[in-house]
This record gives sequence, structure tokens and C-alpha cells, in this order.
Amino acid sequence: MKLYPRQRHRVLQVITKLIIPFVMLFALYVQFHGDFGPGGGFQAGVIFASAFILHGLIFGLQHTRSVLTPTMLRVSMAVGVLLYLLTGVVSMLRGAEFLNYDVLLHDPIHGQHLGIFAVELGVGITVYAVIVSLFYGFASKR
Amino acid sequence: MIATQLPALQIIIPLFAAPIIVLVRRSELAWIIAVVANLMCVLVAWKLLGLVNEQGIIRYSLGGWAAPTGIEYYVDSVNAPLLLLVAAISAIVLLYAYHSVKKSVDSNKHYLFYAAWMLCLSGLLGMLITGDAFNVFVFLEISSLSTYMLIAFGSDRRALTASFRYLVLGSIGASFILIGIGFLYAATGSLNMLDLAQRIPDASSERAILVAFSFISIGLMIKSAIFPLHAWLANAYHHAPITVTAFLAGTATKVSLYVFLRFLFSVFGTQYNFEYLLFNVILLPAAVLGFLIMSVVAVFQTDLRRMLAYSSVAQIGYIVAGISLATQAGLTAGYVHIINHAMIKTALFMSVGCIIYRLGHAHRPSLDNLIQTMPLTCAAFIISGLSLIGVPLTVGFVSKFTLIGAAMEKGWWMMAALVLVSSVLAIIYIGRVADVMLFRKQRLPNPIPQGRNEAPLSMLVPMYGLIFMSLYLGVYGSKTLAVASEAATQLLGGFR
Amino acid sequence: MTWLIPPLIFFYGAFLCLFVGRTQRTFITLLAPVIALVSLLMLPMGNMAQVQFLGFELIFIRLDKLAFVFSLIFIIAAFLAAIYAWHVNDKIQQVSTLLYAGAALGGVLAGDLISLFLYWEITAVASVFLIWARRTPAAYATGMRYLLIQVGSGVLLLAGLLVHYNDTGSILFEHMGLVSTGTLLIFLAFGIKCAFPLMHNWLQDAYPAATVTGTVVLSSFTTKMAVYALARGYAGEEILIYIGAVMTLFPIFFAEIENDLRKVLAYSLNNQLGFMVVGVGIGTELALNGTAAHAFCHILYKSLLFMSVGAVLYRTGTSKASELGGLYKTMPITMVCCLVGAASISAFPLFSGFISKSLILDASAKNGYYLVWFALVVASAGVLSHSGIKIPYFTFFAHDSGKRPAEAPMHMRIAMIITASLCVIIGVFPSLLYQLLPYDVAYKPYTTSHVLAQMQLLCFALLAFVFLMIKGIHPPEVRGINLDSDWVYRKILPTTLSAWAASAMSVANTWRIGLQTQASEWIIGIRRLSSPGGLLAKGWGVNSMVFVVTLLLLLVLFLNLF
Amino acid sequence: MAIVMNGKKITAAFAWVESPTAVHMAIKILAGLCALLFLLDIIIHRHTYVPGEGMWGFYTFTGFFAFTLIVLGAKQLRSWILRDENYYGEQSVDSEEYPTSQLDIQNEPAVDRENDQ
Repeated sequence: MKLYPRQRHRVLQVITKLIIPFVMLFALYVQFHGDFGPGGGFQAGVIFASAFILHGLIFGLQHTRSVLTPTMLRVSMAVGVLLYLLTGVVSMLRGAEFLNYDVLLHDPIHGQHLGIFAVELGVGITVYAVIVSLFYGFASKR
Repeated sequence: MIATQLPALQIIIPLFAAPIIVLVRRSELAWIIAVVANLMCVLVAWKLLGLVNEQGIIRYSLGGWAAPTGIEYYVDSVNAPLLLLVAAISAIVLLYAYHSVKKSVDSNKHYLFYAAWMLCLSGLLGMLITGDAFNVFVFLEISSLSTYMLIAFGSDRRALTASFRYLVLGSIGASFILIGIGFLYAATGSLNMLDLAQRIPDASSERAILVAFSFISIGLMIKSAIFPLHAWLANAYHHAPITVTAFLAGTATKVSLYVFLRFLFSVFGTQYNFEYLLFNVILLPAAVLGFLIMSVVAVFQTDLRRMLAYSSVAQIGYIVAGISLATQAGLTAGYVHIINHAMIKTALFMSVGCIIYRLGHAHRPSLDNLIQTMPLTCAAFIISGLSLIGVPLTVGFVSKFTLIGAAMEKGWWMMAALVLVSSVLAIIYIGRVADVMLFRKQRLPNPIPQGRNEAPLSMLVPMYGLIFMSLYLGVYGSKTLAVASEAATQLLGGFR
Repeated sequence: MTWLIPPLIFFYGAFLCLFVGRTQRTFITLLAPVIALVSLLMLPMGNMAQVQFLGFELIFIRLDKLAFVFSLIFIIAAFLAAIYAWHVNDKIQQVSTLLYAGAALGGVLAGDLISLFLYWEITAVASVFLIWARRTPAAYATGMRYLLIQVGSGVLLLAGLLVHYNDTGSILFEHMGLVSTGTLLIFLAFGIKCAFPLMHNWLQDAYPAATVTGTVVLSSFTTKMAVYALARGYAGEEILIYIGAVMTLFPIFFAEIENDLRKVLAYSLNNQLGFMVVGVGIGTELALNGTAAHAFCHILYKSLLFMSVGAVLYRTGTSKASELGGLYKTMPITMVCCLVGAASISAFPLFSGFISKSLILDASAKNGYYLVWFALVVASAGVLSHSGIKIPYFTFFAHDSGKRPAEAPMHMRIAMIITASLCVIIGVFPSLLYQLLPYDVAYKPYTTSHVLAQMQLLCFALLAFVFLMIKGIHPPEVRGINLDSDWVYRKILPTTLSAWAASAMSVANTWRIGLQTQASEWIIGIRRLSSPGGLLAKGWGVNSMVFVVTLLLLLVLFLNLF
Repeated sequence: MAIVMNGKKITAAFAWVESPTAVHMAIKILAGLCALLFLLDIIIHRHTYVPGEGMWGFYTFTGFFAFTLIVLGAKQLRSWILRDENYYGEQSVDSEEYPTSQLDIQNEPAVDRENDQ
């Protein structure tokens, strides 16, 4: 993949800088609206990752790497999974089955809300981290 | 309270360990976390087995969603012993792995290695414990993907191609299983195994069930390396890091075989009429040809890992032979050999691992007089080899004896005779190695450094632990046989 | 008490030997038989050490008078062999000797077929190390052949016992008779170890290849365990009489012309087994007594002969008759002991062979097997020819080879003298042995007519020998190999296979592809397919793997849907 | 007669065996013994089970001829089956020497030839 050097394609660079926040915002919308409407952690994660991928395409991999370091990705991946698991474990600690959200809060409906929310967030974080890692992996291969 | 949560804990503990290992990153710490998590798994599996023996079947609804709708974990006397087996073998190999991994895997990737191991373990345990057909597929994918990764950790580039080939075949197998489950769902509207078993007899389309059955069978045959579909195995076992090979040899194919048994007997078990064809036309020839041809192939191999890999396929042939009998005795034989072969083969690969650790290779013709330099390792190899052959007082004898007995009980004399023939082949291939190790004078200038050069104690102790365990179970073979026969009854009785 | 049964004592000894130094090992090999003897004498008659295994009840100890006499002589043989092997500093040999002796003892005491099978296989595996301990390529190859045959016998036994169990539901090791496939398989398994004609060759192949001390040990156990097993399971089976008769006769000719003295003794061992097998075949109380007595005496004098030839080998480096001669000058004690052994095996009155062989001869005569009886009489003359005359004469007398070896070491002399004394004591006081025998039969070996007949037979045979030597008709000892049935698997099979392979190469292009080339192509093909890189053994490419998967899927779908 | 052993002269215990007179004597004794046994058959009535066993000289003839036939038969057999020692190649112990490291060979070459005469 040919990565564009910094000084060329000014138009693309400026537009990209404008777009990226919106992409991220949309990702967050898809993420947190997932329990009511279409969406959820998987989709949100991919959209969130696409913001970084776009950044990488336009500004070069080096640049993106310094913005989002591989270490952060690694941590995000692990944290996402842990978030998912911890949600399940909390419900276990509260005396119900693994991932039984009913017991997370005072009543089952709110509990389900919170449970889905946390679990989907975990999924989202992991998915974005994995997708960006894949991009880094492929892009750095010559 | 803990007791009711055990089925979930069985999966969660290794699953938890994986991200923590990724976060920690230090290789020693990663190993310690993995070992601790794995030992906890063993404990849980032990408790579960005790509970199953005490109170029968344990069911656990994930997320509180009741069975036919939600995912259910289902522990009975068929999978509880295997849970313990897989967890224990993984724990033993993991204890053993520290030095071997340190030597063969790049040090800044250790954490990834152990994380993948934990994922693989949870995938395998998940396949065993779950009572949901689709969930089986999910856990199958978890374990497979992490397995591909583990294999690719192998020291030379061929590990990558081996891993890739396995990936292609494994994915085909997994998608076949998925297709089959899809058909099942279409025909019955359920994914829960228990529910499926009840709905299949009066499903709307028998053809869909048949197609589902065919796809699932083939998919699982690939994953469990049954004879003509075994080709991925030799390369994968050869080029993977030896600890991974030891781990996989004892667990991966065995778990797939368990799922195969589950589908054959528990899910489809109500309709013997169409299984008859599969048993007699596909499974039986596959089993017999498998253990004969693969034993012959093993005789001619020069690399110990390859030899043992082919011998694994042959041994899987014995298990399948037991299954294809489709009788109480046959299933008992197959099941007991799942347990016994897992122990034997893991021990064998562990001893090969010790050899590789010191010599850097496992090329049979250059192991001249190895007993001088590595007596304990050689002894371990030979003891386990005898067990593989089926010498009395070893676990191998217990399984072979029950298998032959089962074949005779059904009147399949020919098969009994062929099992014996293949044992002779096993004598030859193990004997060739033992001969080189014990008696061959050094021919090459200086292939092996002189003097004692035994593998580190941290490798020897787990290996001998496993060997003593298998010797104990060989002498008191009736213990495992009782477990196996209980499992066979459970399988033949369908879901209760 | 279960943990102190005689076979286990040997096993404990073997295990201990693994960890201790040379001196301790030597003492263990000596002590184990002594303790085992005490343990055996303390055991009450009947079944003991019953163990549940895989749902079967194994009886590890079944002691009756038949088992007792065999156990006793096995323990004595182990003790004598240990004295003889005092000088050996070889862990492998010492451990395997103990294991082997223990397993043979266990086999004799086993009360069911499974534990018999267990010991049957241990004897095979343990004893092969006595051959491999020679540590030469040829010994290795020989050992491998030996092991294959021995394990093959075990496999037959296992198969037979499974069939038998399937038929009868019993694994008890008691009288079976040749009544079914299962019992036939077991019979064949026993037959291989007992060196029946055409299954005998492992014996002559392997025993001369073992170490000096190893051969002494080997000669005592395996075959006699098989004789015991036959006596237990197939007493009175008529076919055994004829098998035994053939066994007594044909090895004589081979022994007569064989050059390697240890091989001569192996042939003579085969011939003596024939007497025992005839005894089993007749199956009367007298005959079984004869078999047990003959086994007892035979172990002693055959050990003695192997010991003396071994001593010669130990001092001169060869056991070939053509290289030896005139050793009486420097090895007089060995010579005398060898003569005692020779006299015993030839059944001279006052030596042990006489009092045991007459039992079997009389049994065959009394039961009307006149032809067999005559064969045995002829064979007795034959025994004199190869074991009685040939062994001592060509080793210690005959032409002077110019070798002046030193006398055998002290411990070997002690072992030989003790064994020789036992031979004479039993020969002079036969009642000592007779009271051990399984059945109470009043039998008097020293009657005038017996002694006279035997002396006539032997003296005239001796006369014939003198006559033939003077006339120069007696064949001289020459170096060489004599073909035997092992020729089939050592020469024909390998050469024809490679010839087939060669012809297959040359005519592969022509139209002439007959059955032979087909077969050879298969063999080459299997090898080619299975070797690393061959079709079966290489990692298949993704394409072919997927092809196979598809094919199998289609097959399964086809079968299921149509 | 004396032989040299480890540099010392010792006397062989059974040296008389080799003297021609002793050999002749032994043959004569054997012949005498045979004749005696042959005659005893007439005097002593043997107890028999097998028809023909009691025949006069049964055992003597059997002994003599069985032995002769066995030797002749074996000689014939040898002409058929004798092969070179290397016939089986390396697979056979016949073509190799016993490894001397495991033995304790004390074998003086015969330097006592002159002393014998």
C-alpha cells in the first residue's frame, strides 16, 4: 500500500482532519444507541477504527502510530475483554448466573440496561483495537 | 454458592487470564498467571466431576436465560471426566513449558503465547461443557484460531505454512459444522442439543436432518483428524513448538472426538437407521485403514515428532473403531482410549520436547546412545512407548484389551486381529527409536556431547508426574474403565 | 504376604539393582533366589494373591505340586546362574536376568490366562536384553528376530485367551485341550515358546548369540515355562506325542554337524524338550511325572553344559568346535564338569538324566506308543552322539588346538561343581526328586533290566563312535553355517524381496507384469508411500486435502440421501 | 608331560589321556564291556513292555546302528545345508568374533610342543 507523504494532497488532509471527529462521534452513537436501535459494539468498533485507518492512509502510518501506539492498542484489547468478563463476574458475585444482568442494579430492567451497555462497550473497545492492529499489521508489511 | 457457579468458572478463569496476561506482558509473570489459572481450572473440573458423580447432571443457564432459548452449560458423566483430563493435561504441559518456551519462542512474544494458550484452553473446555450446538461452533472457533496462532509460534518458517494449511482445513471443518447446525436450526428451530435431540425425530424435513448430519460429521472428522482427513495434523504437530504439540496431541483432537460422540449419539442418537451407513461404510473403514496405514507410515518416519503425529492418527483410528462398534463395550473402549491416549501421547511428546531442548532436533538416526546423556528422558520415552504399544500394566493395554474384547463381542474377529497387527507395527516404530537410543554406538563424529546433559528438572518433574499418573491408571485400569462405561451408558441412553 | 510372593521378590531385586553399585548388584542377584525360595516354601498350597483387574479376577499364585516342582528348579537355576555370573559387571544383564527369572517363575505360578500372558510377555522382553548385551550389530539383529517371535507368541496367546474367554467365559488357566479356535491359538503360542518343529529356530538362532552368562540363564526358563504351560493346559493331547517325537529326532542331525558348540547345545535342548513334550502328550500320571522330572534334571545338566562351554568361550574367545581341542590339559575341572553334564544328558545310570528319561520312555511303552517309544530310544543314542560325545570330545580332547587357556575363574568352577554334584546326587538318590513330583507313583529306575538296556544302548553307541572315528567316517568339524528353517525368513524372504524389487525395476516398462512384480511393486510402493516425502507421509497441499474432504462429503451425502 | 602355563611348567592332571597306550587300553576296555553286556543279554531276562524289545541284542543293535545311521545321515545333511560362515552376512553371529572386551581371555599359545615330545 502506498502511503501518501505529508506535504502532498493538502485538500485530503484538511478534509480528513474535519471528518475524523464526526466519524468518532458517529461510532460512539452507534455504540451507545445499540441497546435501543440498530448498532452495537461490533459495528461501533469498526467505525471507530475506520477513523484511525483514514488517518493512517492520509498522514502516514508513522504519524498514526505516534497518535495511537501499539501499546495502547494492546491495553485496549485486553481492557475490552476484561470489561465484558467483569460484567459477567459482577453478576456472579451478586448471586446470579454469569452475565445475568438482572441483578446488576436495583431492578431487572435497569440491570439489563447497564449490563448490555457495559458488555457492548467491552466488545466495542476490543473490536476497534483489533481492527486497528490488523491495519497496522498489514500496512507495515512491505 | 461457588458450587453453582462452577460450570461458568470453568470457562471464565482461563478467559480472564488471557487479557490479564496481555496487560502484564512480562514473560515470567505471564507464565505464572497462566499456571495459576490453569491449576484453578483443574480444581474446578475436579469439583465438577465430584458433583456429577454425586448428584448427576449439572445444568447452568448462561445469563439466566432458560434452556431452549438461552445458552446452557451441561455437565454429565460424559464430559466431566474429559474436562478434568483437558484441564489437567494443559496444566501439566504448561508447568513443563517454561524452559522449553523460553528457548524456542522469541522472548517479547511470550505473553502472546501464553495468552493464546489460555484462549485455546477456554475454547476447548467450552466445547466440552456447552450444551448448545451453536455455542460449540463458537468455542470451536476460539480454540481453533488460538491453535493456529500457537502453531505459528514454531521456530522455523515452515510453521507458518503448517499453520496456514491447518487454518484452511480447520476453517472448512468449522464451516461444515456451521452449515450443519444451520440446517438443523432450519429443520427444527432449536439450537440446544437437548432440545434438538427431542425435536429431530419429528422434524419437518428428514432430508435437511440428513444433510446436517453429513456436514457435521465431516466437519468433526476433519477436526478430529480421522484417517483420510488427517493430513493437516502431521505438519502442524511437526512444526509447532513442541510444548504446543504436546498440549494439542492430548487435547484438541480428543475434544473434537467428544463433540463427534455427542452429536452422533446424543443429538442424532434417536435415529439409528441412518447412522448405520455412516458407521459401517465410512467410520469403520476409516478407523481400520487409519490405524493400519498410519502405523506403517509411522514406521518409516525419521523425525520423532512426525512419527508420533502419524501414530496419533493411528491411535485415533482405535478410538473411532471403538465408536463405530456402536455398542456399550465399543463406546467404553473408544472413550477409555480417548483418556489413555491423551496421557500417553502427551508424555511422549514431552519427552521428545526434552530431547529437542538439549539437542535442538529429534532426528531419530542421530540419537545414538542417547541413554548415556539423557537417561531419564529416554526412560520416559520408552515407558510411554511401551504404553503406546499396549504392554500389560500400562494404560495402553487397558484400552487395547477392551477394544479387542468389544470387537469380539460383536463378532468382528477381523478387526480384533487387525488391531493386534497394528500393535506389532507400534512395537516396530517404538522399537526402532528405543534401539537407537539404547544400543547404537556413536557413528557420527560427535553428534551428541558426552556426559550427563539431562533436561532441566522443571521439565522432567511434570513429565514424570504424567507418566506415574498413567502407570497408576494402567495398574488400576478398572477405575478409568468404570468412568468410561458410565459415559458410554450415558451416551447410548441419549439425553436424560 | 501378597507383596512377598516369589516372582515379586525377583522384581524387587531387579528394581534395586537399578540404583546400586556393582558389589551390591552381585549380592542381590544371589540373594533374590534365596529369599524367593524361602517365600516359596512358606506359601501354602492353593490360590493366592487374587487381584481384581479390568473386571477379571487374576490369580497370581496357584501353587500345586506341578507348579511347585517347576518353581523350585527355576529358583535353583537362577541361583546357580547368579554364582556363575559373579564376574559380570553389567547392569542391563543383571536387571534383565532377575526380571526374566521372576517372570518365568510368575508364569509357572499364574493361575489364570491373563496373568500368564503378562508374565509371558515379560519373559520375552526381559530375556532379549541378555542377547543384546553382547553389544554387536549381529547380536542386535538376532535379538530383534528373537523378540519378534517371542512377542508374536504373546500376541497369539492374547488372541487365544480372548477367544477362549469369549467362548467359555472363563480365564482360568487349567486343563483346556484342543477343542476350539481359542485353545488352538493358545496351543500355538505355547508351541512357539516350546520350539515345536518349524517354530523351533528362534532357539538355535538366539541362544548362541547371547552373552556367556546370558545363555546359561536363557537355557533354563523360556522353554521350560512353555513345557509347564503345555502340561497344565494340554496334558494328554495326542498330537503332542508325535510333535514331541519329531522334536526329539530331527535336531540330532543338525546338532551332529553344527560347529558352534553353543548352537549344538541349543539343538540338544530342542531334542530334550521333545522328550518332555511326549510326556505331556501321553498325559498319564507317570508321563507327567516324567515330564516334570525331566525338566528338573534337564535344567541342571543343560545349565552345566552351557556353563562349561561358556567357561571355554570366556577363556579362549571362541566356542567353535573346529577351533578347540586339547583343552583338558589346562582346564581339567571344567572338563570333568562337562563330562558329568554329558553323562547326565546321555542318561548314563547314576546320572540325573537316567532317572527322569526312563519315566517318559516307560510311559510311552506302557501306553502302547511303540513307534514313538522306538523313536525315543533312537534319539537317546543320538543324544549321546552330539551332547554326550561331541561336546566334551571336541572341546577337551580330539586334536590339540594349541590353545592353553587358564582354568575357568573360581566362581564359575564353584557354580559348575555345585551343578555337577546336583546332577550326580539326583542320579544316585532318585527318591529325592521323585517325592517332589506332582503325582505319587512308585517307580524304580534302577532295575537290572533298565540299567542293562541303557548300558547296552550307550556302550554300543560309543563303540560305533570309536569305530567311525577309526575308520575316518565321522564327519570332521568344519567352520560354516548350517541352514535351518530360519533360512526362510533370513535368506529367502530378504533375497526374493529384493530380487522382486530388482526385477520390478527392470521390467516395469515392459508388458510383462506378472503377479510377482505386482507384489514387489506393492512392497516398494508401501515403502515409497510411507517414507518421509511419500504420498501418505508428506504434508498434503491444501488442494489435495480439500479434494479429499469434498470427496468424502459427497460420499456421505450420497449414502445418506440415496 | 609338562606344559607351560604363565611361564611356569605345570603337569596336566589328565595327561595320560593322550598316551597311545591309554587310548588303546580304553578302546579295549570299551570293547570288553560291550562284549560283556552283549553276553549278559543271554543270562538276564529283561522285563519288557514293547514287542521285540526282549529280542536278543535288541539294545545293542539299536545303539550301534542308530548311532551310525545318525552320523551318516548328518553327514549327508551337511552336504546339503552347509554354507559359508558369512552366508547371512552381518545379521549372523556366526561370522563375528565374540567381543573380547566382555571376556577374560587367558590363552597362552602352545609353546610347550618341544616339552611334550
